[in-house]
Amino acid sequence: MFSEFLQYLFTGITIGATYALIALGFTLIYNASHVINFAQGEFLMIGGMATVSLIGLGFPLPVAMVGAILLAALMGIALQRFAIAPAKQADPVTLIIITIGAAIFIRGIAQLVWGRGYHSMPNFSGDVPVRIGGAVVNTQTFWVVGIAAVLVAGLVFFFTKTMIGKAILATSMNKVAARLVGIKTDMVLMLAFLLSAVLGSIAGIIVAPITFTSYDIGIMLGLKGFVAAALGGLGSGMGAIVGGLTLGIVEAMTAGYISSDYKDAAAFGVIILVLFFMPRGLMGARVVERV
Amino acid sequence: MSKKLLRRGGLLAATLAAGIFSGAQAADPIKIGSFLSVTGPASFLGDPELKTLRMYVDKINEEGGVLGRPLELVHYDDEGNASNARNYASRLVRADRVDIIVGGSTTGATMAAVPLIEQSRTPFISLAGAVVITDPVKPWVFKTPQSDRLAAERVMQDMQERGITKIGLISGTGGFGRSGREQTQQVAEAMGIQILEDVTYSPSDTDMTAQLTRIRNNQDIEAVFNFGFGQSPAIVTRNFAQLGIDRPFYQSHGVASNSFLDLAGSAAEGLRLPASPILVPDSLADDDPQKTIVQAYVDAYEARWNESVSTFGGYAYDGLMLAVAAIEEAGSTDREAVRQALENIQGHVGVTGIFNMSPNDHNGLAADSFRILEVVDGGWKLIE
Amino acid sequence: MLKSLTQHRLSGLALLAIIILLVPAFLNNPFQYDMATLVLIYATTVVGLNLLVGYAGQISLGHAGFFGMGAYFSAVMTSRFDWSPVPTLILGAALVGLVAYIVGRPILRLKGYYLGMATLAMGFIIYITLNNEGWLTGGPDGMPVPGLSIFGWELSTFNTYSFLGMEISGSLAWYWLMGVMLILGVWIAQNLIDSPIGRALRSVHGSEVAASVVGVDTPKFKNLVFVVSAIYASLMGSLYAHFQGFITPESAGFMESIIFVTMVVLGGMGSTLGVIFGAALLTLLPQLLADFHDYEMMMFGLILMLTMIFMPKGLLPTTQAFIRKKLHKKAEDKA
Amino acid sequence: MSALIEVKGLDKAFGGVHAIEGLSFSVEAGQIYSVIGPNGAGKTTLFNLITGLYTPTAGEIKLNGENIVNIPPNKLAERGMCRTFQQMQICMNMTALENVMLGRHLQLKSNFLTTLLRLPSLLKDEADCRDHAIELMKFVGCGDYIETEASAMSYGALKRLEIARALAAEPKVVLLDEPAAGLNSVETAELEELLKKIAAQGITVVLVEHDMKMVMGISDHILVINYGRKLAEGTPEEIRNNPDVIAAYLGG
Repeated sequence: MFSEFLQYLFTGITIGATYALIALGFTLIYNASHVINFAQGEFLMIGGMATVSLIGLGFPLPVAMVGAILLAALMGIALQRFAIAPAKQADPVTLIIITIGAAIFIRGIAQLVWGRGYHSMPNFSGDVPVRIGGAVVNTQTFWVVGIAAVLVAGLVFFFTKTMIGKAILATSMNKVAARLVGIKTDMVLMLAFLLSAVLGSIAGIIVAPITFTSYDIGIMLGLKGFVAAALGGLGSGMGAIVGGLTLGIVEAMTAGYISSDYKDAAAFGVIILVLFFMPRGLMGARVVERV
Repeated sequence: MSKKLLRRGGLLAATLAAGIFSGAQAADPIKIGSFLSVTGPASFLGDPELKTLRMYVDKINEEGGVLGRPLELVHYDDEGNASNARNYASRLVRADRVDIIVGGSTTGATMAAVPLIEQSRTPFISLAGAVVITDPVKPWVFKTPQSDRLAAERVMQDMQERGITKIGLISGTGGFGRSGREQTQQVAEAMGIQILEDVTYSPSDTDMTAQLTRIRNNQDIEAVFNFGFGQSPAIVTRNFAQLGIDRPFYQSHGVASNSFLDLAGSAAEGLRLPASPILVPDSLADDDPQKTIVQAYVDAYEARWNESVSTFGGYAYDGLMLAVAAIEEAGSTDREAVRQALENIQGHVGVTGIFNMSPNDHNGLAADSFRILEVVDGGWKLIE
Repeated sequence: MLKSLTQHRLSGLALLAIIILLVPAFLNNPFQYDMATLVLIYATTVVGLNLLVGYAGQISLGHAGFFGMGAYFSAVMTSRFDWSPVPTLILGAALVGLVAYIVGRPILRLKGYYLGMATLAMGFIIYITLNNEGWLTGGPDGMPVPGLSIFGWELSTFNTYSFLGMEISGSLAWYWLMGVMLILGVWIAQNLIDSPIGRALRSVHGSEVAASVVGVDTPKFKNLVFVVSAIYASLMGSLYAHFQGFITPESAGFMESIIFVTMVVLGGMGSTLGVIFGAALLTLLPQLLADFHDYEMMMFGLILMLTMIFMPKGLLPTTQAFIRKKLHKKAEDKA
Repeated sequence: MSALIEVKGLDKAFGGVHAIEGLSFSVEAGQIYSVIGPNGAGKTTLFNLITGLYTPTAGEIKLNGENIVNIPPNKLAERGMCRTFQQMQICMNMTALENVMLGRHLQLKSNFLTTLLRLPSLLKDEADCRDHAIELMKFVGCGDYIETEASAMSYGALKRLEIARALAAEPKVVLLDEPAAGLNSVETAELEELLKKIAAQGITVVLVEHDMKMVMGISDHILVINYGRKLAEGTPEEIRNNPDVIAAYLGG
């Protein structure tokens, strides 16, 4: 029975790590601009689809990956420059709708360029799964979890040790003050979107061998990422990771032990319950309202 | 800026005039209406269906049309959304005044349009699978794919031949999977097959390992049957292989396309499914009545679109050909006459099967129109 | 004179009534009536949602859940238990209101995106339930809904009726019925807004702290408006189900919720007439773009994005501000 | 006669930092009572505690002899307590008049049904409310702004508007958080007059203020806090001569 549990746990961690990466993308942009970017899932799609199509054109996997990440980065910048920046003063809900419009637009283009089919990508290292304590684990799982961990470590380093990272943090805390000490907040915003796009596209690439990829894969994954980010507490990096993993594990456990029919309902039930007791998510700042 | 906006508004108004306000015109061409899920979660159905319709409408027109009149295809994309389907059906019958409708990629889209189409008394050939579309029979509604019930029967017949009596069922929570699951449960009961595990996955799930683990750990299960469509069955297939479940594996006709093989890769090796002969034109016996017609469709489709065929495009081919046959038989586009002609079609050889319609059967296919295929060496093999 | 007329609180309502009366003159087939009727149904729904989002400033990303609950309550009760449609939809609205009341109390304590998240989760749970309980709801493939019969009249878009000696088609009858519903919906919404309750609601948006220190029981008012908007959605969901003749769980889905909110934001939050325009635009746009086939999705996204970037306050408020500025300038030029 | 507001051993900690620590004092009815102290002394926190926006970590607060800890702000308004804010809380989505009418929320008798159907009783009620609000706006000197959108008003006018809104609730006690901040000397003088007029109507005024000249001029009683603790208390005269206060203010 333990092997069963272990199997569910690994399944949950694999999906959860993906959710965590997407949630981190949400967090980065939220921190810099207080925008919830509903086009986050499209970065994932671009990552996966561009890699597949570049491989199709005969490029080796690493080159294709770099190309896809660059494309996503460009899109991140374009999204900030042409869609978010011009509407700076708009209401948060308006900004949400803008990002939804952007997501539909990107999807519409992707569908024209790459067609509507699903595409597969080979595992990075072989199709033979590994057995751990009676559970079977896809080798790609290690890539997903490993790369997620490396990215998280990189982000921690970036935000605590580099000048630019600190500038982003400062801007998220107080835009005016950041500007006063000479931080170019516009640049910072652009950087946040770029980073978020890079993160999203990497997530899209590493999960593509597990989930396949298509022009509309971003809708559901993006949504789950938002759920994970809110579960963990918007704006908290740690929260994004905890939220993502929790969501993944809850889904896998429910599917395994209770009812696969209500797997998603259970995940959504958990978030309502968490918010009921912790109105700012698991790790959200306990902010006291200033009046 | 304001001028630009105005101009944009003008464009919009022009589109409106062209689109919605183009009322009935002189009925010179025969209007074939269609609403398909060309985008959205069911795009793998709608996309080949639309390509097929376009291709053959062009072809028929080049060859002089039907009853000396050209065909005109009026098509809308319902994005897999049932209420869109209903609205486009309304547009087709009320604004475009089409003579016949060939469309409805999914059961949900089809059923949403049915009440309206029935009331408007327009012949309608659906391309969706569930048995509810034609059972009970609705006077104006026909369909070309075999019902999911037939698929379940065919699969379980094959299981019985292999001596399998206890199975695990996994299905998608989308319309196709839900209906298929229901039919499978009923057929299983009738045929004395026990379903020991019954698990589901949502169409957007990216990993079904948890569900399959439940099946794997039930040692009594002798075979596994997956009823679903889209990319999910390919994920199920891969997870199935990864978990090393060493038992016979069946899929439904919902994955009968070569792109499924591309997605599932070597994990698909050895699995079986019920399908139209469209995937194995070469394996058909030379005297098989479907051989030439299947071969011709496959060649034409692959040459025109540069991609491999799927069963789904075949449904549209049959739908269009049945419509043409009925109009020719009726000698006009008079709706009641066309409806009656459709209802009385006998021995119409299509790519999906041989259609024998009757007032009690608006599908007209028998279970033997499904062939059991097995994946061998990365390709399909006909199991006789 | 003109000024006092345009400033009267019901001038918008009068304008709306005139538009509704005039539109049929431009419609020339039943399909167009179909679309116009749908616009009216969605417009009434979002007039209710606007009370919550536009006036009280509380976002809901799960409102289609209420719409779907109303629709399914009517569908199930009238088709499986032969209930009469009109009492059913009223009872359905009452039940949905009760559900909203119970759900609203805990989740409306949440703020901003967290409230968005909780309502989204609520909507999803409703959707998943409708999807899974196929024995009752027909599952993902949906279920047929009987026509709307009022006092024994079955209102079908394919029939013709004689009314006070006039022949009117079923399509037109549906259009008038929903036109009256919209007028009624706007009138009630307007009454609510132009009242102490409306003021309290707007204050919750403006400054929740200020509202509470002058004695506004903010949780109560938030819950009240949540319930009211849910009732609007439920009633319209029921009518939608009868009108369409068939429903699927998608009508309760996440995308539908997003579309509702988009109608509000696109038209102009807090502008009752504005959100009606938003509803009309988003209902008709797919029909307008349908002929672009492959480019449809891209164009839809682009239009949505550009409109919100250049008209962040929404179509109507931005246009109004633009006209006011122009008039102001003209007046200045004269002086 | 017991005190109108009585605070005993009040304590408020934010994550280990004590913003208010062991504070006790009482406000007599009819007084103009001022709370002063250097920046960050905890004055606004104190107001937030009294008006129910924050929950104390320890201690008790009584209004008219009844404990009001854990009672939400709207219930306190029903008991006759109203306030303004240092960072003004004006509903910018409404007109000036509507903001003041909002203040009369508790005085209105409308219910849901009369509202939905817009019955005559509601209209009568609203008309009275409007008249009263206009009167109040004139009283605080905002008579020129009646139909103005709040978002279009000047800072000084908004300050007075907020006071009008607080008075509209017909409170027994108003707590004003830095009403003179950002006002010029003419405006401050007007404000001083206004506060006196309010007190003359029998409304107790509790004030947090930085403008020493004004505080000394109008207060009956002054409380000085520093680092969340009481530094001194007494009449303006006593405070002026208190060496601790002088030291604190001169940065000693």
